Amino acid sequence: MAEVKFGVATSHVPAIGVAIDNGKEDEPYWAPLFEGYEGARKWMADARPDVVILAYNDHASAFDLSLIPTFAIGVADEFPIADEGYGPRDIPPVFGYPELAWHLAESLILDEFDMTIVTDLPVDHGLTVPMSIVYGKPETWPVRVIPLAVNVIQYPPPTARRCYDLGRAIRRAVHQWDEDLTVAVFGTGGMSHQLQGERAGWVNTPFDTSYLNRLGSEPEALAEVTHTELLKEAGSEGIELVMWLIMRGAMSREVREVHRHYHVPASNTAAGLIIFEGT
Amino acid sequence: MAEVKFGVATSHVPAIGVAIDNGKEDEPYWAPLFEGYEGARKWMADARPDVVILAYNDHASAFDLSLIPTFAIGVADEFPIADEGYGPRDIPPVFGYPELAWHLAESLILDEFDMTIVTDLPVDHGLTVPMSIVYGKPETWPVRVIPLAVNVIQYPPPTARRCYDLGRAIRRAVHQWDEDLTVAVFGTGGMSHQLQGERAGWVNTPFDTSYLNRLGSEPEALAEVTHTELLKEAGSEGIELVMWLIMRGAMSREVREVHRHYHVPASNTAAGLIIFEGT
Amino acid sequence: MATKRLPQHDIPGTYVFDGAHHRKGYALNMMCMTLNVPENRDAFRADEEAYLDKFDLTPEQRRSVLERDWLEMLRLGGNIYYTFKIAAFDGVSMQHVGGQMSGITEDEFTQMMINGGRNSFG
Amino acid sequence: MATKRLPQHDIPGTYVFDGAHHRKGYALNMMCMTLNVPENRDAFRADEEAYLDKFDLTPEQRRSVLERDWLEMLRLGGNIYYTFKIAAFDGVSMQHVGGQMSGITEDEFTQMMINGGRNSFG
Ligand SMILES: [Fe+3]
Ligand SMILES: [Fe+3]
Repeated sequence: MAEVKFGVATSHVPAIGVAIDNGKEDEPYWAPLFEGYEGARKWMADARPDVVILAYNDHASAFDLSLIPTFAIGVADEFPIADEGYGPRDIPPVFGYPELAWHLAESLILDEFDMTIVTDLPVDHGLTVPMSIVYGKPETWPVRVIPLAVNVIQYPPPTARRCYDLGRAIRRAVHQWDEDLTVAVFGTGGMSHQLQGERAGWVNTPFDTSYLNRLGSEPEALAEVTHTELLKEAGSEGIELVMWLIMRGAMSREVREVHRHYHVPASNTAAGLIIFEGT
Repeated sequence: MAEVKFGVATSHVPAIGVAIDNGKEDEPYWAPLFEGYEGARKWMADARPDVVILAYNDHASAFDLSLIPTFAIGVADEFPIADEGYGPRDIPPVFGYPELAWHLAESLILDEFDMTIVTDLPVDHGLTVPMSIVYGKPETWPVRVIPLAVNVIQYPPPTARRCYDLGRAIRRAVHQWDEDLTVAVFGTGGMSHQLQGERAGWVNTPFDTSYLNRLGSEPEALAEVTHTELLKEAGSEGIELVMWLIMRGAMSREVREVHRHYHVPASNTAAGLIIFEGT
Repeated sequence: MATKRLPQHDIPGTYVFDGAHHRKGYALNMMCMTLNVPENRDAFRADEEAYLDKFDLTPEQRRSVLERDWLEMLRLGGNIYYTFKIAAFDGVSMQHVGGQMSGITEDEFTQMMINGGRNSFG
Repeated sequence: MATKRLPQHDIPGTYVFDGAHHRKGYALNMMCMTLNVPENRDAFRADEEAYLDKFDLTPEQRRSVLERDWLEMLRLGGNIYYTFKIAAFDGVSMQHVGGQMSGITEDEFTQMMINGGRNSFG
C-alpha cells in the first residue's frame, strides 16, 4: 500500500534557486538561510520518499490569464523546466508518475474535487525551488514528482478550508493505491511577503511564527483563516500559505515535527520551512 | 436582484445544427424533431431571459488532451464560433457577460467549487446547437451567454451529485447579484446515445423517458445515479446527462414543466428537450 | 502495481476513455485535433503519409488512420470525438462510422436509428 | 449594477488582482507573458515601441511600460508576476521594483528587508 509518510512546507522564492544555481549558498546574505536548510537535506537523505506530490503555484509560466485552473494535476511522464523570462534553470527535468497521477485525478474528481488534468506542464520556481532546497543539486532528481498547481495569483484562490480538504482527499486516494510507496506531500509558497504596491516588503514574523506553531497541532483552526486575513497579515503574496494546508491535510491527524527553519529575508520574503513525519 | 427563473435541458447533436444551417427543418427525416422544437421557440419568444448560463461540454474544440478542466467558466466579452473540422458554423458570435461571469467565478470558488476561469474560449456545437434550437436563426443572439464547459469526454466526468450541487451554488450566486436580471440555465447533451464501439447506436427510450419524468420531481434521486449506470443505460456519450443536473440544481425546488419533446433519432442520438419555470 | 483504480465499467462493445486510454492514444488524438485548423486539413489532404510523419504514432495507429479503421483507432486509444474529425475531413457520416464499428452498412445503421436505435446488445 | 461582489479587501498599499483587475490588465499582462519566449525578448530589446504596437494597450499602460513605472502598471491592471517579467528582462531586482513602488531606493529597500522587512504600514 502507498502511504503519505512525510510532509514538507517551504517557501519557494526564485532568488533561492538563483543562489543555489550560482553557488552563493555561503555568501553572507545567504548563509543564514542555507544553514537552516542543511537539516532538511540531511533528513531527506534518510527519508527518501519514492514520490513527491508537490503543491505549488504557477507564476505566469505554464498558465496565463486566458485560462486559470484552480487545481491542476500533472499526469505527464516528464515536466520540462519553464523559461520564466531569463532562460530555464539549469537543473534536471522533473519526471512524473502518470499511473499514480491518473489514479489521483480520477479519485479526486469522483471525490468531488474539480481537478484540471494537465499533460503539457512546464514547471517553474514554485516547484523547482523546493526541490532544490531539499535535494540540492543532483544529476537527476532521486524521486518522481506529481505537480499540483494551485491558483493563488488570480483572486480568489481556493479557500484554506478547500485546500485542507483536498489534502485529506489526496491522503485517501494515495492509501488506496496498491503499490508499496512512500509518499511525501509538499506545500509551498509563503511565508509572509508582499511583492507589490506601496506596502511592498511586508513581513509579519509574529504571524509566521504562530502559523509554524499551529500547523502541526491546530490545522483545523488554520483552515478557517480567511483570504482577507491572509492578505492583510501575510501580505498579498503570502496568501500562498493556503497551499501549506494541502500538505497538512494529507498528513495524519497527529504529526511529529522533525525540522523547522525561519529566516528573513530571502529576497523580499520571509522564508519558512517545516517538516513533519506521520504517526 | 437577478433570478434564475428558467431551466432548459436539451440535446446538442451537431447534425441538428447542420439541419438548421442548411434549411432542412422540413425534410421528412428532420420534421418530427423540429415540430417539437416549435413550442420551445414560442416559449422562448415570451420568456426572453437576459442571460443564459449554458452548461455544455467542449468536444475537442477549445480544449484538448493536454489540459482538461472539469468545470470551466467563460468570462470573456465574446466567444468565437469554433472550427470543429469543417469550418465554423455561419452563426453570430456569442456575447458574454464578464461582470456577472466573474461574480459567478468568484462566488463559486469561495463556495468550494474548483472552477477554471477561461477568457479564450471558442464555443462548439455543445453550446451553439442549443442556442439554435431555442432561438432559431437570428441576426444576433438576443441574450448574453455565460458558457460553463464541463468535461464529459475524459473519464471521469464530475459526478451527477457534483453537477447538481454546482447548480445549487450557481443559484445562490445569481441571487446575490444586485441587478434585475432574468436568468435561464441550460443543461445540454444527451439523451441516450453511444457514438463509439460495437455498441454504437445505443438508445434507451425507457431510461430517457424515466429521466424526463423524474427530472422535475425527483432531482435528488437522479443526482445519485452513478457513472457506471449512466454509461450502461444511457450509453458512453449519454453520460452527458450529468449536465442536465446543473440546470436542475439551479432551479427552485419545485418547478413547473412547460414543454417537453423526445424524438429518436437525431443522427445517432435520442434527442430530448424539457423546459421548466421556477415557482 | 495491479491496482484496480477504476470502478469496473464492463460494458460490452463500449470503450471508456480513462487515464490509460488517454496515455495510449495521446499522439493519435492530438494529431486528430490539428485537423481543426484549415491549413492542416490542406496538408493532410495533400499527403496523409507525410502529415502523419509529424506525429509520434505507433505503426498500428498510423495504419488504423490510413485505413480509416474506426474501431481499431478506439482500441489503440482513440477518443471518438477526436477520431471523428478524420471522418468529418472525409465527409463521411456518423452513421457510416457507427456502421463500420458495429459491423453493418451505413444504410442498415441509419435504418436502425430510425427504427429507434440499438436497444439491446451483447 | 453596483453589486459589491467581493469581500472588502481594504488593505492600504495593496492591489488585489480580482476579476476587475484581470479585465483591465488583460492586454498588459498578456504582453508581459510573451517575454517568456527568447525570440520575443530579442524583439522587445530591438524596438520596445514596435513590440508594444502588437498589443492592445491603453496609452497609459504603454507609457507605464516604457517608463518602467511599476506602481502605475499595477494601478492599470498589471499583475506583479506578469509585470516583473519586464524587470527580469531589464535585469533589475525585486528590491529595485519594491523600492520604486514604495518610494525608497533599492539600497534602502534591501536594508529594510535585512532588518526584518516592512512591519507596519498605513
Ligand atoms: Fe510563489
Ligand atoms: Fe456532446
